[in-house]
Amino acid sequence: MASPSQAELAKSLAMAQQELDYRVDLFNRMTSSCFEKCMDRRYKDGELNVGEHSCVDRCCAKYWQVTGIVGQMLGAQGQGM
Amino acid sequence: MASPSQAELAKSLAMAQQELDYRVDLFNRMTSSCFEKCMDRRYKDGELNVGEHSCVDRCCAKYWQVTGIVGQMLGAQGQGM
Amino acid sequence: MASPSQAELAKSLAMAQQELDYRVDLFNRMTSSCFEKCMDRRYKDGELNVGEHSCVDRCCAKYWQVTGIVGQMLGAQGQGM
Amino acid sequence: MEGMENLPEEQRDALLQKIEELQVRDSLRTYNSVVERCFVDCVSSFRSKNLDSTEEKCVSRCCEKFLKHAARVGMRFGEMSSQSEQQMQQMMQQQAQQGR
Amino acid sequence: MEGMENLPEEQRDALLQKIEELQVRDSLRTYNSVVERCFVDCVSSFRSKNLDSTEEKCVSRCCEKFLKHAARVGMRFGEMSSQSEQQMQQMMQQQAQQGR
Amino acid sequence: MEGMENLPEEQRDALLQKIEELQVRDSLRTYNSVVERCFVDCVSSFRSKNLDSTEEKCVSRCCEKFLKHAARVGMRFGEMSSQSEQQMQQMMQQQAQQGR
Repeated sequence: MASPSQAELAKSLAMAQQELDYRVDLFNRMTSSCFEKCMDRRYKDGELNVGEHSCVDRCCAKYWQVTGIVGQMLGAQGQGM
Repeated sequence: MASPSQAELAKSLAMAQQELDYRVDLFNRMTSSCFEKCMDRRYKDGELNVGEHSCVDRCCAKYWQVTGIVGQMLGAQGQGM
Repeated sequence: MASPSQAELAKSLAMAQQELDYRVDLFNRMTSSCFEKCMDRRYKDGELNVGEHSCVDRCCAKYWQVTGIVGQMLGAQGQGM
Repeated sequence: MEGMENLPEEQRDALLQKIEELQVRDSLRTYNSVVERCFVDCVSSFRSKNLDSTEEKCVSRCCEKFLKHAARVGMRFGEMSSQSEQQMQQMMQQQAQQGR
Repeated sequence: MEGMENLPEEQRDALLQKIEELQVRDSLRTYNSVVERCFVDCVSSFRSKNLDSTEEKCVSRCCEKFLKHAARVGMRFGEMSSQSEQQMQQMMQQQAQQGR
Repeated sequence: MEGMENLPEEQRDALLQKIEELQVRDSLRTYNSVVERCFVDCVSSFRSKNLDSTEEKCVSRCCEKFLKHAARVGMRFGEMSSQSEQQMQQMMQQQAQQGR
């Protein structure tokens, strides 16, 4: 395989950065949405109780499924992604 | 006209990027504000009804006018823009 | 002292930019949080009244203290900052 | 995007690639923001780890509705942008004529 | 912004230009955020496509109030930043003395 | 992060440094967002300019809770990401076999 050109390298650096940005953004939104859905925000305690733990797990699973549905619909439209 | 220097080119690239960023940010905020003002978020339907359509049009027009008022006030202050 | 290499310079430029970004982000969040905590948002007037002025001062002071507490806890965890 | 035509080819390519990158970045952000909005609006029970059919339908409609809404805003945004650019150009021409 | 003084002139120029760019970017974002806030707080009827005089006045005052508020926060922010930098420098000097 | 292994060393270093920068940036943003969340949730009286002990405790617990929450989300996120990558690779291999 020929070694990649400067322009190709710049492009793959940019793509890697994009992917990382995308994942971080997804993670942050999932974190804050599930925090708001699941946590008792009176903060009587710094620990998560049993109910909160299982809520977070289900919340993440459902959030991920929404990601899939929206991804399919955007893909079908040929819009983005 | 003499050909522009490297520094000038870098500056005009940066300016073009700034302008694009600004427009995208404006568009995103207009979109989400008008979504919240106009859309029935029980999602009984994926379509916009007649009322929602005209609400969006007016919402965009008013949002644009607010842009103008704020722009004048910031300009008068010599703050930003 | 030897003059810094290209890589070191690039790194210190990046660090300076990070620090600036961080401060701007902190300032913006403090500004919007204290706006929501302290301002009467019916906008009968463009001026801040006496109560609002002292509320903003205290709000900034308390926000800063929260910054300190969170910073210590994150530092203790060895997580970032 | 004034000044674009003054750029030498190499620089214009760099700019166009940058614009493409920004578009990818923006569409990924839009994607994430639609997911967040429709999740927040449609999902509120966490007794199961799978979406039920009501939630699924809600998410689909929410996504469809958001895209149609955004398309309409985009249309209006384009109209208003080009109008205000015309106004600005007219103003600048008038000023240039008065100035000379 | 420590380390600034160690930079050769060319690099310092690049940094200063970068800072200027960041300032433009930040003032444009502030502009967009004031518009959004004042629109959300002041406009809620969509029976007409033009702002009425009550809405216009509300937007002006909102914008004025936000700018004055931000200026005050900026003043306090500056005071607290310089205080905490002094504290940090004192601490670092003490540690340096103890260390040697 | 496909393509990483195709990069010559120099470029890989640049990428790794960029990633490190992004991580610092993200941890600073997280820091700011925890501060904002815990301030908003815990502080609502402005009759004094110092946090009282109730507010202080609330902020500590909020911060602790947020970090534990984020760690758990991170764990789930990692699991789901690696699963969906496996699925994607299986799909791509099937398509490659059908395509030939």
